[in-house]
Amino acid sequence: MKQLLRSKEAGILLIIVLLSLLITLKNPVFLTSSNLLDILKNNTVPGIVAMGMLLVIITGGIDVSVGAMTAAVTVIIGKYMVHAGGNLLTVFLLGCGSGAILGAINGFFVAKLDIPPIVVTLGTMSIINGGMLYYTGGSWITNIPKWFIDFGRIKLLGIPVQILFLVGAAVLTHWVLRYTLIGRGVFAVGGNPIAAVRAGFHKDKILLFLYSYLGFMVGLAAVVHTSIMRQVDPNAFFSFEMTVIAAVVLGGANVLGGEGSVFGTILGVMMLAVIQNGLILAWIPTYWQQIVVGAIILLAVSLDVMQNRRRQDQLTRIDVAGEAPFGG
Amino acid sequence: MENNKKEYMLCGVLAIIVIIMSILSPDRFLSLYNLQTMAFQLPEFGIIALGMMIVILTGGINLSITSGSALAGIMAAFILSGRVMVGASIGMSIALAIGVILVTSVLLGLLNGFVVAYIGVTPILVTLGSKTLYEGISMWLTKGGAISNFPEAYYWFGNESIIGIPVPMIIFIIIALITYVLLEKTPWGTRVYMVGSNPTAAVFSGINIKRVLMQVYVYSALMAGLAGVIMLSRYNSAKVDLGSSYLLQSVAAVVLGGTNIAGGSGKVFGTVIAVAILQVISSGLNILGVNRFIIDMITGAILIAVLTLNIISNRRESRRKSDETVLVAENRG
Amino acid sequence: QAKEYTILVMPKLVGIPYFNASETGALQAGKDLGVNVIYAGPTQADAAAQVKMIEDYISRGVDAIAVAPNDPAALTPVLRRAKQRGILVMDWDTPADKSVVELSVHQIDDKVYGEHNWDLLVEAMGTDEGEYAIITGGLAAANLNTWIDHGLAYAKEKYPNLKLVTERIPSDEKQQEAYRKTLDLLRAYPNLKGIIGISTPAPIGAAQAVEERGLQDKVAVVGTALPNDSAPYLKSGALKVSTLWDPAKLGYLTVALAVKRLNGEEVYDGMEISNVGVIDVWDDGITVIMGPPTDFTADNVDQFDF
Amino acid sequence: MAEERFLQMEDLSKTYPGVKALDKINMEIRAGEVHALVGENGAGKSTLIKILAGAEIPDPGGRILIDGEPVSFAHPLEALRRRIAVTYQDLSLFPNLSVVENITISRKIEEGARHIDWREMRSTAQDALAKLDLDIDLTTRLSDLSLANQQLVAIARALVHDARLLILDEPTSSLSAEEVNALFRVISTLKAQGMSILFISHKLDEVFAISDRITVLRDGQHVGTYLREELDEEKLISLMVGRKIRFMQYEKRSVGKPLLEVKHLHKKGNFADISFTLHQGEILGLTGLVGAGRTEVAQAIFGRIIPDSGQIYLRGKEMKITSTTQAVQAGIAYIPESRQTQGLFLGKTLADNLSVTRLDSLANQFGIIRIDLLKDYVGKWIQRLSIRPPYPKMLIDQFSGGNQQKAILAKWLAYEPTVLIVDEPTNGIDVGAKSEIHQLLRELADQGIGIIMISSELPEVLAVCDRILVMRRGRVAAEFPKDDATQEKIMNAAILGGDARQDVS
Ligand SMILES: Nc1ncnc2c1ncn2[C@@H]1O[C@H](COP(=O)(O)OP(=O)(O)OP(=O)(O)O)[C@@H](O)[C@H]1O
Ligand SMILES: Nc1ncnc2c1ncn2[C@@H]1O[C@H](COP(=O)(O)OP(=O)(O)OP(=O)(O)O)[C@@H](O)[C@H]1O
Ligand SMILES: [Mg+2]
Ligand SMILES: [Mg+2]
Repeated sequence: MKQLLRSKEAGILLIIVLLSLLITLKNPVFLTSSNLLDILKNNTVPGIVAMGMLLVIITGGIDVSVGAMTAAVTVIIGKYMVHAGGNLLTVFLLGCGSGAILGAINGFFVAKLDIPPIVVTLGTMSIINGGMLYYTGGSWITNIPKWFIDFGRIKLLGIPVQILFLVGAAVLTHWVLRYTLIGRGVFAVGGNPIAAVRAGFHKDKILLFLYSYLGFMVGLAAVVHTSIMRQVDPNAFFSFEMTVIAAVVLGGANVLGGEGSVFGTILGVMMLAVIQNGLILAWIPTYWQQIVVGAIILLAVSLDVMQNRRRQDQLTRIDVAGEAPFGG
Repeated sequence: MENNKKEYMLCGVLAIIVIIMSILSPDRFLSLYNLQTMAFQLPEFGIIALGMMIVILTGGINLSITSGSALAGIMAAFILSGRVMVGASIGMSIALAIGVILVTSVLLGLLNGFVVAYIGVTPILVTLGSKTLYEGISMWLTKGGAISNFPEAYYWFGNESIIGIPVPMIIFIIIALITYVLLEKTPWGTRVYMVGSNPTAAVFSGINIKRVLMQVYVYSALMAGLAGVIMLSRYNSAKVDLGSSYLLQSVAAVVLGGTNIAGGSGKVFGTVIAVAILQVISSGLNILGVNRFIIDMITGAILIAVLTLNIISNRRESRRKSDETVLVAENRG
Repeated sequence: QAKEYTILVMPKLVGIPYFNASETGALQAGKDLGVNVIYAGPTQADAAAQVKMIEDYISRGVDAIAVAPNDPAALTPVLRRAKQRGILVMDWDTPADKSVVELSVHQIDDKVYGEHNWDLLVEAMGTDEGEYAIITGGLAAANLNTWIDHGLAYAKEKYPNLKLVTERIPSDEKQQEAYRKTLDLLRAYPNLKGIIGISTPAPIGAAQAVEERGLQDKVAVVGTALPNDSAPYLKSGALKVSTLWDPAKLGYLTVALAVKRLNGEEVYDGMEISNVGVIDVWDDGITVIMGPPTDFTADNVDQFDF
Repeated sequence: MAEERFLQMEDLSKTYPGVKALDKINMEIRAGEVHALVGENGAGKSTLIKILAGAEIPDPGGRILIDGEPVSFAHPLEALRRRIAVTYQDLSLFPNLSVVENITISRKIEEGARHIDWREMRSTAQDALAKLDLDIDLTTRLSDLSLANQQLVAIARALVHDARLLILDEPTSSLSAEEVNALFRVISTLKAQGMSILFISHKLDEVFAISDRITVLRDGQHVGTYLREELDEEKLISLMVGRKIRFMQYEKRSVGKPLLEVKHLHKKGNFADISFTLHQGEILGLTGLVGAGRTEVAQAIFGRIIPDSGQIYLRGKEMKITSTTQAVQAGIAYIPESRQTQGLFLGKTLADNLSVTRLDSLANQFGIIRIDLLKDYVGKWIQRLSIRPPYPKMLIDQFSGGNQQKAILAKWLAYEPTVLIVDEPTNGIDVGAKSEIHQLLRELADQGIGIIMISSELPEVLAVCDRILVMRRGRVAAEFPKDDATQEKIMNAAILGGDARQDVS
C-alpha cells in the first residue's frame, strides 16, 4: 500500500478519484455501476490499443499510425464478414493477423532501417489511410452478420464481453512486460539502447516484436470496436492516435523511453474517459466543455509533476550522521 | 563529423520532383501562374513548420501550434471585422489586429513555456492539453462560426505581390532568415541546440534552460501567430479549425528536413527545403488531377523513402570513409 | 458541342459516404452530358486545404468550379480570382459568398429543412412537449449550425413546450461519439423524450444507444442520415425516421446546371432537369433548390440504395 | 601461472571515419592470467575490448582465435556465448531498471531464457553482490545509485557470467580504496579458478598490484607486452607516452583572502552542518568515501541543490543562489562527476562542447557568433589540453573517454571562474593528462582562483591540495592542512570520523 502511494501512478489515481468525487457531487448517477460499466465498455478500444502503444513508448518510440491501422482492420474484417461470412475465430484471426502485419511493416522500417518511429508512422499513416479511403470511398459497411452482433451483446455476470478483452489485453501486456525476457528488453532498449545491445539483446528483434504486438492489439481493438458499433465507418478513427498517446503518457509513461506501466496506462485511459463522461453528466454547457477538458489536463499533469518533484526533493540520499534515517 | 549532406540530398530530391512534375505537365506546372500560386501557398505552412522545428530542436513538440494560430487569428478577426473596436480607422484596426495576434501568441506561448519549463511537464502532454484548451476558447468565442468580412486593405498581406514576389513569400523569407541567424549563428541558438542535446549537461553548463525553453515556446507561438496573419488575409476569415491540417504536416516537414525528433540537431534550411518538397508534391499532383488519397499515399511514401535513403547513404558514407582512411594509413606506412 | 468542358466539383472533403454518393451522381452527369468532370476535395474538412486545391486546379485550367465550402468566407478571395480568370464559379451543398458565385445549387431550402427536422421530432415523440437534445456533427460545421438555428427559432414559435435540455452536442462526425454521448445524455437527463441527430452518423449512434438501453418506446430519435445506414435502426424502431435528399442527384444536378451555364443557357424556376426533376430557382436568379427532402421510415427504406 | 594460450588476436585493426583506432594488433591472452591493458587516452584500449566483446566489428583482415579456432562476433551475444564478459568504460547499464535486472539480465539472455524468474534472478544478483562485499538494495533503480555503486553493479553483472575471459574497462575509476581492494580480492579468486582477466586502468599502482602481464598501446599500435616484473612505473609511463613524466608534488603556498565561506549548510537527507572557508588561490581538497555527500555539497554551492538552511558568502557577500545559471554568473563553475549524463552534449561536435560556456564572448556586437573567434578559441583549447584527435568538427561521442573529460574541463577553464569546483576531475584520465590537469589547476590557483577538488584518489589529493576536508556521512569529519595530512589519517577520518577538526584557520 505504502509503495502504491509512493508510486508514479498514485498522483493520477488521486486525480481520478478527485474528479469522480466532483462529478458525483453534481450528479450521483456517475457512481452507478451501470454508468461505470458504460465508461469501461466505451473505452475498451483506446484501452486495448494503449496496451500496445505502451510498449512502443517505453522504447522511446511513438506510433501515430494506429488510427489508420485500426480503421483499416475494421474495414478488412467488415468486408470479410459481409462477403465471406466466416466465424468468430476466423474474424479474430484475420483481425489480429492483419493488424500484426501492418504493425510489422512499421517495425521493419524502425528496426531494420533505423528510421525514427515518428517518421515511419507518419508515412504509413498517410499510406494506410489514403489507401483504405481510396478503396472504400469512406462508405460504411453495414449488414454485419447477426452472429457477430450477438457476440458483441454477450455479457458475463453482467459485464459486457468487450471489457473482458480489455482485461485480457492488460493482463497479457503486464505479463509480457514483467515476466518475459523480451518484455524486459523493451525496458532495456528504452533505458539505454546501446547497453541493451551490449547486454546481448537483439534490438531489432525487440522492435519488430513490439510494433507487431501493437499491431496485434490494434487488430483486437478493431474487432472489439466492430462488435460494439455493429457497422464499419472507415472514418471512425480519425485522430484516434492522439487519444491513445495522450492516455499512455498521462498514465506516466515517459515519451523519452524507459518508463511506463500497464496500471498507469489504464489509469490514463480512465482519466480521459471520466472527464468525457463527466462533461455531460455534470451538465457542463457544450461551449465550455473543451475549455474544461484542456484545463483539467493541464492542471492534472502539472499537479502530478509538482508532487513528484516535491517527493524527489525530500528523498534521503545520504544517511547523514546524527539524522534519523528517513526521519523526522 | 557534421556536414550538410542531408540538406544536399533534400535539394536533390526537390530537384528530381520538380523535374518529374515539369515533364508530366510542362505547360501547367511551370506556368508563371502556378509558380506564383505555390509561392502564395507555401509561406503559411513554412512558418508553422519553423515554429514546430524550434520546439522539436529542444526535444519537445508543439501540438497546440495550429490551435494557437487559430485562436490568435480569431482574436484579431474580431477587430478586423469590426465586431469589437467599432469605429476605429482601417489602418488603426489593421495595426491593432496584428498587435493583438502577436500579443495573444506570446501569451499562449508563455502558458506552454511556463508549464514545460517551470513546472516540468512533458511537452507532448502540455501541448495536447493547451491544444484542447485553445480550441475550447476559440469555440467558446465563436460558437463554431467563422469571423469574416475584413477591410480590403488587409488582403494585402496574403494576396498581393511586390515586384512579382508574393507578400507572404517575402514575409516567409524574412522569417526564415531571422530564424536561421538566431538558431545557427547566435549564442542563443546554440543554447537551444544544447538544451535539446542534453538538458542535464546544459544545466551543469550554467545554461538557464528554463528561460531558453520558455523563449522557444514563445517563439514557436509567435510563428503560429505570424502564420495566422497570413492565413487570416488569405482566407478572409477566422475559424476554430483554421489551418488545422498543418499540424501533423508540419511535424512531417520538420523530420523530413533532417531535424532529430529527439532534439539537438536540425537545420533551418533543411526544413525550408522539406516544406518546398511537400508543396511541390501537393500542387504538382493536384495539377495532374491525382486523387487526394493517392497524393497522401505518395507523400507518405516519399517521407519514408527520403529517410531511408538518408540512412543508407550514411552507412555507405561511413564505410567509404573508413576505406579511405585505411588507404591513407597504408600509403603512409 | 464544340468543346469538351472540364468541370471541377469540389466537396467539403472526400472519403465520406455522403460525398461519395454525390461523386457518383456528378460523374454520371459528366458521362451523360459529355463533359469532363473532376471530383476532388481535401481529405479533411479544412478551408485552407480547400483553398489550396482550388488554386492548384486554377493552375491546371478548368472551365467551371463548383465547390461545397467548409468556410464560405475563406473561399471568397480564391473564387474571385477564379472568376477573374474566366472560370464559371458556383457553389453546391453549402452556400458560398453570394457575391462571387454565379449559381448556388442547393439540395434544399435550409430553413425548410431545419424546420422539417423539428416537425419530424414532434411527430415521432407523439407530443409537442417534453425534453429533447440535439447531437450535431461538429460545432464548427456551418451548414449544420444553420439548420439547427433555423429549427430552434422555429421551435420557439411553434412548439414552445419543447424543452432543449442542453446546447447542441458535438459528435465529431463519428457514430461511436454520438453513441457514447447519447448514453451519457440518457443518464444526465432521465426525462429525455427525443433526440435530433444532425449530420449523418449522429442519429445512427443515438439510435444505437437508445436501443441498447431498451428505450425505443420512451425516446424518439430522428435526424439526417443515409437510408442504407439507417435501415437496421429504422427496422428495430430505435430510429423513428431519418431524412435526407439523394446526394447523387445533387451531384448530378450540379454538373447539369454547370453545363447549361457554360453553354450560355438560362436557368429558371420550374425548369425540368432530366434524371433530377423540376427545380426551384429563387428570385435572386442564383439560388437553385433541388426539391424537398425524402423521409426514410421502416416501410420505405428498402427502396433506396445510398 | 598457466601458460596455455587461450585467446589470440591477429592483425586486428579498427578504423573509424577519419581515425585509425587500432592498427594491426597482435596479442594473446593466456588462461588464468590478469592482463593489464594500458595506454594514453585514445590509445585504442576501449576499442580493442569492444571488438573482443562483439560490440564493434573489426576491419576485415584481422582474426580472433579462441583455443586456436577462429571466431567472429557479429553481435555481443555471440561473445557472451563464447564466455567473454565485459564491463564497459561507460558502464552500459540501464538507468531505468532495478539493480537485480542490471546484474542478471544479460546472463538470462546468454542462457537463452524466455521468461523471467524474479526469485532466481534475485538470488543470483545477491550472490554477485556478496562476492564484492556489497550491500545494495536489490530493488533500487539504478539511476538512484551513486556512480560508484553503479560501477560496482556493472562489475557484478560481469561476474554472474560464467566467463572464461572477464574484461574490465576502467572498473575502478570512481571506486574508493576499500572498494578497489574488494574488487582485487575477487579478481584473485577468479584467477585462481582459471579465469583470464583483461584489465584497463589509468591508475598504474593498480596495474602493478594486480596484473601478471602488461600490454601497452600507443596511437592504436601495439607497443609491447611485458611481464610485470620487467617494468617499473617510470618505464611503463615512457612506453605509454614516449617520454618521461614526473608526478609533481606541489608546495603549499600562502593563500589569499577568504573567497568562499560556507556556514552551517544543511539539507535534510543530504548533508548537515557544513562549514568551511575557501581562500583565494587555494586548492581545497574534499575527500571521503564515496557516498559521503561531497557531490551534494558541491551542487548546493552550484545552485543545483537548494539547501534547507545555512549561508554561503562569496567575497564576504551573502549569496542566495537558486539556479546553476546564477552560480555561473557569480563566477562559480562546477565540473560534474558523471561525464556521460551530466557533462557531455552527445551528438554535438567537440567545438560545440568546448564553446558552450563562452558563447557570448565569441559574438560580435550584433550578437552573431564570429566564426574566426570560435575557431581560434576552439583551436587554442584543443591544443592547450592536447585533445586528440584535434578535430573540432568531430562528434564528441567519437572521442575516447579521457579526451571527452578534457573537453569538459576545457570549457570551464575557458570560463575563468572565481571559484572552480571539480568533482573527480581525473577520472579515466591517463597519467600524462592527469599531471597536465594538476598543473593546470595549480596555475589557475596561482592566478587567484579558489578551487575545490573532490577526489577519492588520495595520492592526488595529497599532491595537489593546500588543505583537505574529509567528509563522512554528510558531515565534515576532519580538516587537515597539507603538511599534516597522510593517507592513514584521512582514511581514518573518512571511515571512523575523527571529530577533532584540526587547524581551523
Ligand atoms: N564511434 C567512434 N567514431 C569515431 N572515432 C571513434 C569512435 N570511438 C572511438 N573513436 C576513436 O578511436 C580512438 C580510440 O578510442 P578508445 O575509446 O579506444 O580509446 P581509449 O584507449 O579507451 O582511451 P581512454 O583511456 O580515454 O578511454 C580515439 O581516437 C577515438 O576518438
Ligand atoms: N537522484 C538520486 N536519487 C536518490 N538517491 C540518490 C540520487 N543520487 C544519489 N543518490 C544516493 O546518494 C548517495 C550519495 O551519492 P553521491 O555520489 O552523490 O555521493 P558523494 O559523496 O558525492 O559521492 P562521491 O564521493 O563519489 O562524490 C548514494 O548512496 C546514492 O544512492
Ligand atoms: Mg577507453
Ligand atoms: Mg559524488
